[in-house]
Amino acid sequence: MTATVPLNAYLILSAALFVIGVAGVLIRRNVLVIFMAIELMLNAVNLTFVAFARFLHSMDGQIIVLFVMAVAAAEVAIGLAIIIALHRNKESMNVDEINLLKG
Amino acid sequence: MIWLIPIIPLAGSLIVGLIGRRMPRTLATVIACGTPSLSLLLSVMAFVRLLQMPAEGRLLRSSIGSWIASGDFSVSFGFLFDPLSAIMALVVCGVGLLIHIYSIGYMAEDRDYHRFFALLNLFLAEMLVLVLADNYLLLFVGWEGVGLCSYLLIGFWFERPAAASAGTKAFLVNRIGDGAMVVGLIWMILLFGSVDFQTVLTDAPTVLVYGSVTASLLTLLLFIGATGKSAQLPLYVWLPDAMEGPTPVSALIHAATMVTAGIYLVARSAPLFQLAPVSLEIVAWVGGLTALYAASIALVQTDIKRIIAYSTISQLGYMFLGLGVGAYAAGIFHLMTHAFFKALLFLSAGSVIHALAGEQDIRKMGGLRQFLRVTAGSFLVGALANAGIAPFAGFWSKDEILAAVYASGHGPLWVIGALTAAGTGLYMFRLYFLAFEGKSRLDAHMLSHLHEAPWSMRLPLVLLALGSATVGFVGVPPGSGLLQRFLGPVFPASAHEATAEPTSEVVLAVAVLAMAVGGIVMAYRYYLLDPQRSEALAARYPALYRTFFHKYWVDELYETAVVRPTVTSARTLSELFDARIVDGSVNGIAALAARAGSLLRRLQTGQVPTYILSILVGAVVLLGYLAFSG
Amino acid sequence: MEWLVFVPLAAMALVTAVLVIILRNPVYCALSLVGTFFALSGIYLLLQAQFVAVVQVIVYAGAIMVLFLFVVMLLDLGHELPAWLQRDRPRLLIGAGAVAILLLELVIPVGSWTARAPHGPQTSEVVGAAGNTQLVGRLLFTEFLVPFEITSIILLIAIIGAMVLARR
Amino acid sequence: MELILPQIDWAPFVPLAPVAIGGLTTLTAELFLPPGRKHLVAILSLIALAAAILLSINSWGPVLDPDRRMVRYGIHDSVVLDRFSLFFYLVLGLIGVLTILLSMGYLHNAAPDQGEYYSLVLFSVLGMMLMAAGGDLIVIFLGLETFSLALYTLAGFRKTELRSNESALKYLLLGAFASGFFLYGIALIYGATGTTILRQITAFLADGHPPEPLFLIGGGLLLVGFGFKIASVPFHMWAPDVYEGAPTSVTAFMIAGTKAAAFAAFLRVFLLALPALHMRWSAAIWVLAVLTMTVGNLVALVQSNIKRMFAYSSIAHAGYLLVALVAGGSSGIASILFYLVAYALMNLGAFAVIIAVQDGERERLLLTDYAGLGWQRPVLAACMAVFMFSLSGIPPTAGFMGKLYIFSAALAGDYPGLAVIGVLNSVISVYFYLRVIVIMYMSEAASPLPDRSRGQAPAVPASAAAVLAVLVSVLGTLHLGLFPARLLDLARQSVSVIAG
Amino acid sequence: MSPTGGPILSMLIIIPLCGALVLVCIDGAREALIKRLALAISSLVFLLSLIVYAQFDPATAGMQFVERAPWIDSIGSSYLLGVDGISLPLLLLTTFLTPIAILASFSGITSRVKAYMICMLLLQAGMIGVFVALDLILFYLFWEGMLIPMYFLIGVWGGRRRVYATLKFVLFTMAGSVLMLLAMIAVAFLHQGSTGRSTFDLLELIGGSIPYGTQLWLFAAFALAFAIKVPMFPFHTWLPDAHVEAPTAGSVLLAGVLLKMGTYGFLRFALPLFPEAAAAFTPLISVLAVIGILYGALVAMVQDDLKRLVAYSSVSHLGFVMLGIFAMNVQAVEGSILQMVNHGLSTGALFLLVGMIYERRHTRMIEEFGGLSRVLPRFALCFLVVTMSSIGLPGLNGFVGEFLILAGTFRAHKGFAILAAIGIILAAVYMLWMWQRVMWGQSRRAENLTLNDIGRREMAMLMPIILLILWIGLNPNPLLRRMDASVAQLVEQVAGSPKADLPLLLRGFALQGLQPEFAHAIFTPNSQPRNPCESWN
Repeated sequence: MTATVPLNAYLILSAALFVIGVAGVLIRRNVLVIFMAIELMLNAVNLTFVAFARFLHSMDGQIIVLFVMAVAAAEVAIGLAIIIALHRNKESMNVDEINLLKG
Repeated sequence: MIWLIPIIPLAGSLIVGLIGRRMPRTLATVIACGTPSLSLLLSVMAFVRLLQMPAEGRLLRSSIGSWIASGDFSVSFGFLFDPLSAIMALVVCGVGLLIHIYSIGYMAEDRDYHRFFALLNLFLAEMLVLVLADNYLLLFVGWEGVGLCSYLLIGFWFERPAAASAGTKAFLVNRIGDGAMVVGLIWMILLFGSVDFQTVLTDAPTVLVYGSVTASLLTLLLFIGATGKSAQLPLYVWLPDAMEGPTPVSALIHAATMVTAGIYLVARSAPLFQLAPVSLEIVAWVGGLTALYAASIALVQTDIKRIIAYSTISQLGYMFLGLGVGAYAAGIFHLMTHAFFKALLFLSAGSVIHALAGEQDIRKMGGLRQFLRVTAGSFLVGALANAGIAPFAGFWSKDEILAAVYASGHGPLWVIGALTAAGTGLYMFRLYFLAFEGKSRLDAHMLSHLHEAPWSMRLPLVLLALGSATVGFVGVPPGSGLLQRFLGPVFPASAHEATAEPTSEVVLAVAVLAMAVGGIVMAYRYYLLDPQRSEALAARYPALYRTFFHKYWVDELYETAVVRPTVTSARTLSELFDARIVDGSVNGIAALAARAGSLLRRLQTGQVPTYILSILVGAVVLLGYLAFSG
Repeated sequence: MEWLVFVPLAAMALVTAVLVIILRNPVYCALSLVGTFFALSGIYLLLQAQFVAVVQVIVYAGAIMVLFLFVVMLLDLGHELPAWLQRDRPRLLIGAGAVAILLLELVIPVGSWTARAPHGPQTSEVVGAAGNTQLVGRLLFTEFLVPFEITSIILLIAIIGAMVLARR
Repeated sequence: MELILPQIDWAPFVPLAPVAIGGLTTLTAELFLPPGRKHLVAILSLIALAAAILLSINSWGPVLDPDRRMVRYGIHDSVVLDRFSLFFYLVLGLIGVLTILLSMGYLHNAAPDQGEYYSLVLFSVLGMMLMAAGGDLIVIFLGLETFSLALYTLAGFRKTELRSNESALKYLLLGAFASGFFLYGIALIYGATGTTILRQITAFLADGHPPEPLFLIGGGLLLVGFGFKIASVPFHMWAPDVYEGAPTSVTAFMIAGTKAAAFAAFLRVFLLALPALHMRWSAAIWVLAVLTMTVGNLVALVQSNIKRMFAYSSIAHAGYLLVALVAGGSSGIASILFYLVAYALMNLGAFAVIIAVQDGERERLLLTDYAGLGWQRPVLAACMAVFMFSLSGIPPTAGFMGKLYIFSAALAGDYPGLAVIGVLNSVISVYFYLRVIVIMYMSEAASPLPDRSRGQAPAVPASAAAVLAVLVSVLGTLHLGLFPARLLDLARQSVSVIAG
Repeated sequence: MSPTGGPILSMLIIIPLCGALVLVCIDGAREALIKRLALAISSLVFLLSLIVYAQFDPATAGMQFVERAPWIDSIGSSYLLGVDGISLPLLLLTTFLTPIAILASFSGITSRVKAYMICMLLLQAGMIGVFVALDLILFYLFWEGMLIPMYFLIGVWGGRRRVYATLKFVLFTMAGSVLMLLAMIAVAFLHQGSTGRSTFDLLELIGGSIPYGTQLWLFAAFALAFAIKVPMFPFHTWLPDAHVEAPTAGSVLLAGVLLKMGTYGFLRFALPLFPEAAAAFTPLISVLAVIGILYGALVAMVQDDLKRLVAYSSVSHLGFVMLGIFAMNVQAVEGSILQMVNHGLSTGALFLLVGMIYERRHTRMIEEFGGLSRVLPRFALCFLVVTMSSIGLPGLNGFVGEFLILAGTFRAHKGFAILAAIGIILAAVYMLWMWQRVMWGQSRRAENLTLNDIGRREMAMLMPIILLILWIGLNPNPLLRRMDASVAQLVEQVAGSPKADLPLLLRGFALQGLQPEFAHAIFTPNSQPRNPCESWN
């Protein structure tokens, strides 16, 4: 066992987190939880960036993470606003009940 | 100048047809009858000029110009006046003129008087184009043109369903023959590069090998055309029905002129036929069989015009018989005499019908002679001529044909011809006796209506009767009469005419004459002396009688074998194949697309998880391919 | 040594992540997510990304999650059925298959990947000398100036959007 | 510690600046304008876009030196200035102008006149421009997020309408999900190459590094992201729902703008950064193209809502564009550029008609609402007909020329099968486009609107701005249909500088 | 440049376009003015086309009145117009029939007159364009563009099932022509590959050496487009629907001109561009043509709608034309071109006549009529002439064309000519049967007895056609002479290619399909690594 954790470990972890996020988006009905799952995906990506940054000796990855966080925050802000607007018109948070538009 | 001969009646037709209604009726009549007179005059003048020429080079030509020129093929509006055309033109114009005059009286009451004369003129024009054309294609113009006129004239009283369908039938049956003829013509172009009589007929011996299949097929195609127009087996069926037209039309078109076009065609193409012995044989047999066949049907018909119509078919059969054995001049001779006496018969019949307010059934007539003396007299002349009783016209020409048949060694055909002669005597005089002699069977209405025809009708009758009685003498003595000598140069030298010894010829003639007289006597006995005996005869041979009476069921046969299958298959094609399969597959493809669209649409559930799944599956597949496909 | 830190953190991240997607109460989900964030923050530290680790806690765990909880509470959302009861089976099966394959597709390449010799300029020494935060700041305002500015616009849009959509 | 600001080449930012400034200005101006004069905000944003267009045109010459391939890079390659970006600036500027014109008519009736609307439009145009010009995957991602976030908001702009809410929510959920993939792709590529800058990635690959699974997966994830944005099957399902629910003017903008921006970035990435992947990608995209065309057209056949029909139609058009992408070659790429212009004109034009013919508050959203329109609004309906003919690719319209180029590129690239599938698809599409005309001209009007052909004047006057948008589009559509050469030359020039 | 020194062909296209523009500006309520103006404009175009006819040099085989201007340089397409002996008759037919069709609409069209007339003028421009365009792309532009006004004519002013008919018409046509477009592009590429010049100039493309296997595919694409337009069996089902539903003028132009575009396309494009493939396809197409002749005639026979009957008769007639074209000798081809004109005249007139009784009785069902000859004598006369022309009565125009076709076909293939001759017989069958049921017999409805005979305006429409029918029948040479040189040149270009029989053709296709690289190109993406940047560096 080497002293340092190899990059692959971080990458596998982040891949697993990403897939968990994807699975969450897929199986959950509650819009908010779906949002959380998406955040999970973005966090997984962040982990990848940081891990690469560490092993490539490049700070770029870390900077990018900051942008991603900003974007994530923005998405959440707008997303929650939409949910609130929606909630005023329809008291449901289940995505499969939001199906006025189809066909 | 020659080209004027057909053009003048054409002009007359246009004038009468388009503006005739707006001019006084007399003027229209004068124009309508004046144009055939002019044509006749011109023909006579041309004929005279022809006679002034040396016998071997009797030929007048005139050309208006090129008609169709395409690539290496060209054909002109050219007319030709040689002895053969001369005879035809004279017959057409002469008989035509008489019938025009006759029609003035016959059609006087008809509201479509102008239309009738316009069509009659048009017919004359087309017929003259047919006989004067110097090439096959122009001949074909006249050929189909007379067909059109015939169609329109048969259907002249188009409001009668029978007339309408008879017209259509005539055109269509003719068209079948014409189709074959067109094929013949295009083949001719391929072979000769031309359709000019001169080129084709001159080059024929070099281009076609004697007895070759090509020669046979080519001539047969032409002959099929001729059988259509000249009402021979198996395309004769239209002619009896054509009697739905006004009687002058029957006289002019369906007896004297148009139906002889086929004879003319074959005679004109004699150099071609001469190269195709098989075709000649077929022509002879078709002619002979038709003659007998039609005569047998004529024996039992009751419609006055139909009897004459079958007689026409039978006589045309004689002509073909003559042509088929190479006796071209004899065929034309019979054509000429036939034109006279058959026109006469028809016009007389017309006169009868006119007098009886349209009645045509001979069983309802009888004893007419006492009321219609001129008519009866002229009919009798015509009947005698038709039956081939010497010295009337029909005797000479028929005799010459049968002599040639015998001379060419066609024994069976001669027998057929002789039998037909007997039949002719029988049916002609059956008709005569039933209609004009014996007791009157007229009803009161007819009797009150009964009157002799006006002068315009009587005059042609008398003239034609004279002609029928005398015109035969142009062919006397047989084989070397005026007519034969005049026509001789037109036909190939190899034509073996009248090679039999004079003595045997006389014997044959007497034999045939005896047969004809026998027929007449039989008619006298069965129909005048003791009408019951005819019925007894019919009862004795019911199958034969029914066969004759129903015209061998040929119409029915065509109906079941040709017409109905065609219509049924057309309906099947239209309703099943076209609508279901061809159109159905088109609509099917469209429906398939719409169906696919609807199915795909159902995937669009409106639910986010579905969409996510779609993206996910897409991504998985895509990644799988991109990263792991090697 | 690092393993001792990494393994628990990784385990925690995974467990909390799974909890996020299987817990039925959204509030618990959110709290689990906070756990994930913290675990990741720890891993960032392990990866010598101190600034990111701090921002992770402040922005994510602090701001975003509070927002989430706020909305959850505000809208008073009920529970939902467990995943395996709520959907039609085929879709679930396909989804499960797809997720599994996706996992393989991601894990195999990243797991088997052998890093090349690092060639970036920011070696541990450089970073150590300059300090992580300073370096981030410097890059942010030089090389990443444009993205940075764009980010500001993104946040502005988010503000406008949230305002437009959420106000009555 | 000293902050050393780099030497900055400002030129690449010049055309972007007016849009960004315009976005901020309209936002501010909205606060200060009295309620009656809010339309000035729209004018202001038009000015900003016009300025951007003018500056782009101005840059076209200087940037391009015929002798050298002139490309200028913004800070750290973040923004690239070349004719490719300029072409897209012009296209996006046009889209922006038309969008604002038709929005003026729409918002007047449909939604409270809100200044934020225009600034959001401007910001999203900015994001699209950044996407087109981005030389760095991160900039491209941020550009994508910029316009996406603005569009999420715009889609939900009629917030009292459940459909609008639903549209925004679906767009956001699915968009964020796809962004996750896209971002993960960037991360993997970053890991594999050590950089996110396109030029460096190219250099890295050209150095003899074979593409590894990590890189391939990264590329694939990018493809998923792009596929989502251009609404390619099977990543397309958001589009119909979002397009239907969003306010009509926004739908128009999304249909035209998103596609252009996404394709701009797609092309740049596809052509510049990843030539090594080309072979495999084109096989994948071949399949995507066929699926996209076919599914789009088939489902559009059975639609009854006009916006939804356009949504599927836009999916199908993405398929055609992908055909050209597969075909590649300078003519293929140029044909994409040309087609995007034609596409923008005909779609925006059609939507402008939809807005111009709305009947007071009532929008005509069902196809049946258009019955008899041809005689009630002859000019607008005729323009609609032109757009329909153009969309179905019947000459003499821009749509025809666009298809001509695309399919000739496909043939040039040796993809006859793709070309055949493409043209057959366009035949399918004829049906539903012509159905609009059928309904307009060949069925009887149900509504009591006056019939112009019988000499009656229309009841509700159409918005002048929307009509202007219609006219601009229709003239453009016909002009490009008859005289396409100029634009095609521009497209070719733009493409010729992209390599390097 | 044309001998007149002016761009007369462009004028022919532009005048109706400008006319349409003028009409747009006129108040739709002034219908009388609009009608007259449209008639005047289209008549003006006809007069101009007479100048083309008069100044046409029959001795020149090549294109005359050529106009060339740059258009889309980047793909090598240019604005290129010209006429030769093949297109001249059709051009004249178009300009001749349009005013008549417009005149025919004066009474039949009562609503939306302005839009209608605009469509008519646009249609005229499009049709003329098709016959004079010599650049493939330009041709395609007119070819498809012309669909638009026709689409409206059928769809707006048509009968009960007009929408179905018009969509079917457009979709069918499009389905064929898009593949042709691809083939056109392919031709240009192949030419570019061998000469380095990118062009869509037809005259330059002819004579290029396209490999045999490729020719087969390209020819098939062209042939499909044209065969649908002709329409050849089995692509004909759009025609009856379109004809039945179209307004009278629409049917007139559809039958009179539009169908000719297909046959013209074969002559102008498909044959000279792909002579070897054309030779290989000859048996197949001839067989289809013969089937079309017989099939169209048989199906026409049992139709009970007059327009449908005439429509199917077109299938039959056009079969003749196709047969003649593929006989590939001077007579047959000239006959075909002449027959195109003839069919345009006679079928156009038939539709006019059917339209006239439709206007009077509002039905086209044969069973509704009967005995019309009595009530409508003038009508009957005109109808008769046209009917006879249609069934090819010698002395009228139809005969000349049919005869030349048959003569030429017989040269090439005896069997087909004989079968086609059966078609002549059948033509008489369905036409005369129809005539018998409609014009003869007793009227089956009392309404028929009070109909008005055709008036002066209707005579004005029919007389020119009837005169031409007679004139061409008696003197076809002026037209034939003008075709001679061009047709001879065409035949020379095309003939001499070895003819293949049907199995050989199929085998040719199969081999093509089985060749790995070919199958690959058709069914799978290109596997060769292809650097997209290569062409730019």
